[in-house]
Amino acid sequence: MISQKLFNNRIIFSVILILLLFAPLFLTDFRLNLLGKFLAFAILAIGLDLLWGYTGVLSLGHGIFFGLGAYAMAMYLKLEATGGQLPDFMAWSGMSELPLIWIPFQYPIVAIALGILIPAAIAFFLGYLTFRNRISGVYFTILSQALVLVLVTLFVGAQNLTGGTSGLTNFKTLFGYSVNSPASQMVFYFITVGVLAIIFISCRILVKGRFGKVLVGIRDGENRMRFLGYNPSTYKTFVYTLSAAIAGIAGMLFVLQVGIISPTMIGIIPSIEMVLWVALGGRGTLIGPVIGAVFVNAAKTGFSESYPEFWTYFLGLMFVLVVVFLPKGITGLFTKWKERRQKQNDTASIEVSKSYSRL
Amino acid sequence: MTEMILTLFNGISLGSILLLIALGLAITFGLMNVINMAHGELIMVGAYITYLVQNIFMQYAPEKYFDLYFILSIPLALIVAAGVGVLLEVSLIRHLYKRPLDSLLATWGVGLILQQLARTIFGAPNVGVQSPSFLNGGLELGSITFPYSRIFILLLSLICLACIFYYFYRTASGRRVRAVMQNRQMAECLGVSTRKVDMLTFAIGSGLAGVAGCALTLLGAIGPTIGTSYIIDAFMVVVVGGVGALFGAVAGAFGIGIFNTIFEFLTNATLGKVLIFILIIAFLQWRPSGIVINRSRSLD
Amino acid sequence: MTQPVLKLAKVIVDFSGFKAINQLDFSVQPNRVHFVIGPNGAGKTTLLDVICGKTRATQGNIQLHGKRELSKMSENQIVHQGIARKFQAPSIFPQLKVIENLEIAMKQKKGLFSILRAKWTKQEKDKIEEMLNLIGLEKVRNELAGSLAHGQKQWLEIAMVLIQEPDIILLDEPIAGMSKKERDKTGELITQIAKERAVLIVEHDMDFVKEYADVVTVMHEGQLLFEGSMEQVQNNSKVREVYLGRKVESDVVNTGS
Amino acid sequence: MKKKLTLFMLMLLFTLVMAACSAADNAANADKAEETNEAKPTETGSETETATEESDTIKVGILHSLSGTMAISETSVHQAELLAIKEINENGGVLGKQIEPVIEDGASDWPTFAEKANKLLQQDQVATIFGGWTSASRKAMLPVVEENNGLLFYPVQYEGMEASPNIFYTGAAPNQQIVPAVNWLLENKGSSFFLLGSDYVFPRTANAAIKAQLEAEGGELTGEEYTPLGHTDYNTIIAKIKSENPDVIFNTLNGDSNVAFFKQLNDAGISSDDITVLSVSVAEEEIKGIGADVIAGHLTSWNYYQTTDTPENEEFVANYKAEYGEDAVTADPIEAGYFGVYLWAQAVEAAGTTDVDAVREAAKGITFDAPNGTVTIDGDNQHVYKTVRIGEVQSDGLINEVWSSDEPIKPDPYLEEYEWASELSESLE
Repeated sequence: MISQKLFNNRIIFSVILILLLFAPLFLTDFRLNLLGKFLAFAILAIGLDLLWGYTGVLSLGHGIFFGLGAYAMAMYLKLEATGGQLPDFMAWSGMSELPLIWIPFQYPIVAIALGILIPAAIAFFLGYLTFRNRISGVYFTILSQALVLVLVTLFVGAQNLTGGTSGLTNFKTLFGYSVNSPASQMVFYFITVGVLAIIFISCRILVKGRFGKVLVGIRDGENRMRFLGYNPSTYKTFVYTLSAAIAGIAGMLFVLQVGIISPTMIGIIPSIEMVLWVALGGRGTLIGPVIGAVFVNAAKTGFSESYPEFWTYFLGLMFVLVVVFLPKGITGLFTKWKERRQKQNDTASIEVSKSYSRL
Repeated sequence: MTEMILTLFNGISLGSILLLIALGLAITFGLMNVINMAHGELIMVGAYITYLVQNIFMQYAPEKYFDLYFILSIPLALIVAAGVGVLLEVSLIRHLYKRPLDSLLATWGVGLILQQLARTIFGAPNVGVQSPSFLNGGLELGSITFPYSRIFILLLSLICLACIFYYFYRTASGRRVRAVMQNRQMAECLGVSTRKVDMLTFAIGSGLAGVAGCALTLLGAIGPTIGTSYIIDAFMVVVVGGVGALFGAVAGAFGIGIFNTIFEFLTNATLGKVLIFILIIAFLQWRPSGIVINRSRSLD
Repeated sequence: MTQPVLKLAKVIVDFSGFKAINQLDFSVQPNRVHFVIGPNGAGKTTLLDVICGKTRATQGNIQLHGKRELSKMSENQIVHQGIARKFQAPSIFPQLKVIENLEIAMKQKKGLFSILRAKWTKQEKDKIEEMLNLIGLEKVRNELAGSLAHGQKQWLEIAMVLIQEPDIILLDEPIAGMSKKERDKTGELITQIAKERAVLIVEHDMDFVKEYADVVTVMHEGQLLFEGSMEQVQNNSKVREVYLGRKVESDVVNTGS
Repeated sequence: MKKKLTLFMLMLLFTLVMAACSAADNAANADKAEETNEAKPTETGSETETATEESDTIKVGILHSLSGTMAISETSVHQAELLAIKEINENGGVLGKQIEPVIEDGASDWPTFAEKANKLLQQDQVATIFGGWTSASRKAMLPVVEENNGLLFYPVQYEGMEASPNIFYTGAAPNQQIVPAVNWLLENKGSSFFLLGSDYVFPRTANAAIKAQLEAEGGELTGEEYTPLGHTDYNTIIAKIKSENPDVIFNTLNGDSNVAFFKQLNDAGISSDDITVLSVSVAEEEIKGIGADVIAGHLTSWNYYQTTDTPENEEFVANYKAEYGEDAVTADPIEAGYFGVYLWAQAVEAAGTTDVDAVREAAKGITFDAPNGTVTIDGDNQHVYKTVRIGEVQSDGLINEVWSSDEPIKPDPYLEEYEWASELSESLE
């Protein structure tokens, strides 16, 4: 039974991976770029689910970690575009030389490292204090929103450093190659698929091991875990930090493919949307958030392209229906379906595997 | 000195606005544990009702009675918003009482739909509501002007607060509500219809949002996104005050209001906003359960 | 007399004015089944709480093996000193399998990095196997703990406490809600595990106390009223006075004696 | 069991609806299925490419925020552009073909503007895009239109300091709105200024220029405040203004904040007789939301008002009201969006093709009798010559012109003509 389940999951994973790898053959450049963006979101969703689905900590502030990663990459790209000169928005704001905090971002390796380290450090700092003081549940959730408000307001206000509401855009090259050419976009797509696969597999190893069981223990009974000798705040801080770092990576991949980052992408509303991806896909599974992120964003794009004036109705309705009828998300539907099929007819097992290949 | 008085008044005034928008939430979120992200849209309902009543008066009522529209729209906003709240409770939220975080997600969807609905009905641009003439101008004491509209909102929020306290602590119906919120099984055993109480409580919370929407027409823009600009502030107030404590919400609202005004006065609006949220984060580190703490004996 | 495993000296627990425990001196000897009884509100559960760190002592010392001071430690540190507690309501993890419940409970380094690196050892597997046999849940090891019967959940929790290999086990009403058969089995289990460690139990069921107690402590209003064997307790006039003053509790004592 | 089945059917139905949604848009179709199902690819991209060549319509993109916070302003521009397209189509279209608008929603989110612009240019192969409102949305679209060599007509006044070869700017450059307004105020209202704006690129850049101008021309700066976008409580700032007591408040607040500011200014007992506010982002449409009673008597600076007295405007206002209701008002950005479509259509006629390079070449010097008067495209920077008008808000919510430049002013996005601005523009070189 168990080995079969594992086998099935592995098949799903491989099928999806192969489809993603061959997607460039079927898609136009524009659509491939969109899919790449969705996959960057999927990476973030995995990290968010590690925190919410497994550890039971709901953060409504992951946009900010995503944003910090994205801005780190964008700052490097911007400097590369201006050839190390002062970016245009700084000049308007009356700056005459490159501010100190921009200097490290001239070097791509440093920029990438900081794009992971800065979100991780902020999450560690806030998480360490908050979890040590045993702030949990909705209090933490609101706290994470306050963090978003603080940082977004600062980002918008410090226009001379961050480009304000406009954010950073108009990039030209990365390592000397044009970032916007279809060829580099293809490369970015494959990098995203690769990173997604690596993060997915690593997180799977994490949650399947003893660590994952401890996380579930913390989710279902934090205080009981204390009396088993665990210090839940250490674990929560770690997962929060890890998930912030993953969000940072996702942000960097986002900027490479979308070519712009602005405060509208990192505020309260996107942060809530990120949680919705996980909820719709199915929290507490790793494949769920991936499906959720791609599904919700594809639906959003699809609806808004077909019905630009009414698409928010569809989106809102979708959230309501899925939450009410599918509390375990889309993956919950498949598990249910599979269970039913197996109960109904044992000989139908061939069909079941067929239905999976349609995933 | 005058500056200090004025800043203090502005702080109290901001606090009263925060209290008004958070009062409904303190009931639906604080007492019922429903994270209603559509609360902002219920505020919007109240604001649009005021707009509608104004238009009707403009068209049909003689000019000298025009100002009455505002007095009339307060109860009307309360009723309509409460009605929308009941609709929401019956159709959606009652299925989600055991899943508070899911209520957050579903009501977020409801919020999106209501916003778009407002856009379809009233158009995307802001609509204008003319303040009644008796609220124009202000009370002049020495060199300081206290705008009547601010004083009115302060009074309105205090009246709402008093009504709620009276209802919850002095009436039989209110006691039933408190009984259900504190111990559902026990109340059920004693023959209280928890279904009705849930509906009623949610209706009260929603209705208060409607009143807040009505009051906000005196101060700012009335458009489809009016709710989104207030909802987060409202949640902050409830959490800082302490979930489940009405008195906490009062302290939270005036605390945030006064500090925010002082910060803004000393620095600027952007920095003031940053500082107030940093203060909230720091405060919650110090008092993780808000100003007023509800003790619980259960392990988790 | 041997050195006590655990010694409380002049402990006070003050809940904003109400002293749930007042100047309590109390000690636990090794290898004994030690019951704590007393009327409601006597401070029995608070006593367990203050030992395991759930509640902080306002004043006083709690020492393990005569040297380590527990009152300043956090809950998880106290566990690692060798004190394990079972709560009144079953506190297993319903979303984990039986075997996984034991896996995370078992004595091991429980720091973040140790857990991240943790691999199954032969020793660990044997130990869990042994424990499953002891509580008779070897057949359901791969079921979710949430699907177990009430008694099974209680045993699983006792096993989770045992597998931490503590010096002292704190049990809060371990047989509440159990059938006669389950009670007997639990009693045997307690006798067996007391061979290697001290067991401190809060219990209301006097039959059960009488059958399995080595030492009984009676608490009243946050203080130690009397300590001795069950027989001595039953014959003590102070105890009778306290219990007979309260009708409900006195019934319990009567049926017990 | 039955319940589960219905549930499943419901879900299935839902997926079907979704599939149908995407099928409605054939270009989106193929990869829509791909994204949701990870399978079943059927490419239709090539089909669309040939379609643009052969079909008898010309596709143009309309890209404004129809949802989110910016929808309050952008929806009307969107409507004006559709009106212009309708009128052109009724008069035979362009190059004998009908114009087919492809509508997208920018959703008040700048990355979405970039994404949708990309979609319009690559997927729909539109001849041009009409769209944007905020500077941020324009800056988000700029690299996209440049990379794809597309066209964008941007209809809103802005801070200047930009001239992309792929963008036509039909709103006012700073020298067609802000600079003359400051001059006029210095001459007519007094010399002490208080600058109030939302905290983003337009107010900050505009105020930098205003400060330089004040310094050069003997004005006095008494204060400068910025509030976060969406700020709703102006009591504290009004208190600060009161204590400074300036002659003029130069207001660059955006959107909703204007409503809160004017209402609360009025409540504080400050009328236009005490301190005059001149706004550059408040037009007839915003006045409807603010309430004419609280803003009456204050000033604005634009190139167009609904009351502007030209025969073209009379017709435009009548048509707009006929289309969108008697209550609808026209305003500067609405008009700029409207005549932008005509300018593009003329350029296409002149070029004889929709090819971007040819259209851009043909557009140089093109003139059109717009509702605000004759507008001419300046070939050097692709902005337009426009007449500047200072207006005073009346109690009926319309704006009455109190001063106008007698002729259209040449656009100068980098403020090169002004001595005092040399430092500002130099820092950009």
